[in-house]
Amino acid sequence: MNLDLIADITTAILVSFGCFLGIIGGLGMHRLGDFYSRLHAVGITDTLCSFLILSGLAFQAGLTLVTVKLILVFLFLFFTSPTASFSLANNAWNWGLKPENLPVELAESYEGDDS
Amino acid sequence: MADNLILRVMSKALIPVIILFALYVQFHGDYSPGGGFQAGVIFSSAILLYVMVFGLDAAAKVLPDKALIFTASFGVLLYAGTGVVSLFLGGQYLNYSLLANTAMAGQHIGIIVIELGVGLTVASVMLLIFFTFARRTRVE
Amino acid sequence: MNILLTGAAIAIMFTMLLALIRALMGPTVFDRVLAVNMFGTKAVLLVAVFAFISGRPDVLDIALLYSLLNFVGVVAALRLVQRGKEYAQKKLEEDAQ
Amino acid sequence: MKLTASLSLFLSALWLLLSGHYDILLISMGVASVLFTIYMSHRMKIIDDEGHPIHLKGQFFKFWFILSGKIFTSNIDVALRILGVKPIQPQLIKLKLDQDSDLSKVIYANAITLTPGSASLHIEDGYLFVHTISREGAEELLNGDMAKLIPKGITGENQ
Repeated sequence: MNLDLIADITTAILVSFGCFLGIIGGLGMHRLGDFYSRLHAVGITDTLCSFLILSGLAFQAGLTLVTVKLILVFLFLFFTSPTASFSLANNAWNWGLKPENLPVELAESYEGDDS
Repeated sequence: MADNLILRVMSKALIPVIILFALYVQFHGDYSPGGGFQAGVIFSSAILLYVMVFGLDAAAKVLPDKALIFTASFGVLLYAGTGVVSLFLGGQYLNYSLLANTAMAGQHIGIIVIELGVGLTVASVMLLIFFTFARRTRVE
Repeated sequence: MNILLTGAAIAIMFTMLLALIRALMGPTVFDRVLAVNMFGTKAVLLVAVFAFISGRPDVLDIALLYSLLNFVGVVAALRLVQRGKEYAQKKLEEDAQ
Repeated sequence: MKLTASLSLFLSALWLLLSGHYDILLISMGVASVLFTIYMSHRMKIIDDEGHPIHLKGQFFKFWFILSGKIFTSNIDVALRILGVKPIQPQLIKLKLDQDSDLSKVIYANAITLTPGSASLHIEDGYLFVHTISREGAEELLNGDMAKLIPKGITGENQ
């Protein structure tokens, strides 16, 4: 009984914090200026947000095969999402999309390096 | 895209996992969501990833068209054959209960064989359609 | 506990809505694919939460599957974009000749 | 051969964890599935030490431990920047890739992408282009904090 209560409270804290981070990530999709900055907002929802929600659910499941499946979901997300992000960014780069809002001195030095 | 370093290394690790997951879905149709059709589609998505990373020619070597046509028709044959076998055993078409000594065991064997047939056909027909379209739109 | 999980599902759906708006607005095609990628990740989490709300852990298989297919989908979409660019360039060269 | 054995062990463990039904029929189907997967992977020629880095062993756990700490702090950092508590200053930097193997380069680039606030964009001539959201993050990467963590791969066997 007591143990159940502790597990419930842990789940509540983890899941609500995870959802909060998820909404921040969603807001970031709109607040950040250009495509390359938005990659970081997706980074939030892919890592800590999903970790918090899935581990919160794992506290509900206890030590069963369900927890193993939750861990597998997390591992798949954890390995595929940086790869997907990288190939997206790399495609955009090869396409010729330039980052915006760079500081002036850095943008100049970058132009110099590129040529 | 084969020169894309990160994609190459990660898909080398992921493709076996996707194939195993497809087979898991195939054989656990009676315990969890899934079955032959879904398994076939997941399997073909693994091959799709292989095509996109390593190219169409490498995939054509792994799964030649002739083998795909063979498995596509073999799956249909497996499905129809199970029905005909139950017909010969004195039941209706696709009446699995007669396939083994008890009705339960017969049902079990019947559904597994049928799902295997569906999975084989779906996977190979999906891939055949994909290969046909991919070859047609290739930029020389 | 179900109330909390329902709240979590609503929060996740709100995030999906934000991603969907970005996918519809996105100035470049890459913004759209990025938003769809985020939508997919959120869908995986939504399915996982739904499995616990409805008390059917079997549904987690779908979450597993979706997390794998999301990756394949993004790679396929990018391949299409790349193809489109190659095709457009070829067309331009042909027109120039 | 060693790699095939380890891959089949890994796949069998995955099957047992996914399945949850341990009767003779399903176990034998599992064996058949693992054998089929190994056969397909052999045909595709994707069993090598890039896809299955068993040589990394011990260094891997230390790496993940430190990386997860970094991911946690940088998540909070980026969340604060999105909420407007800290400023957003996008930076573009070029990092030298002096890792010796392809696998190490991949782990390095993926670790950078996994940490929110920095995303790798492009690999060219031994340089990695990285976009970061803050000046501090860029300086940290330029100091080589992340590069020190990356486990060593095998040289020579794959090109």
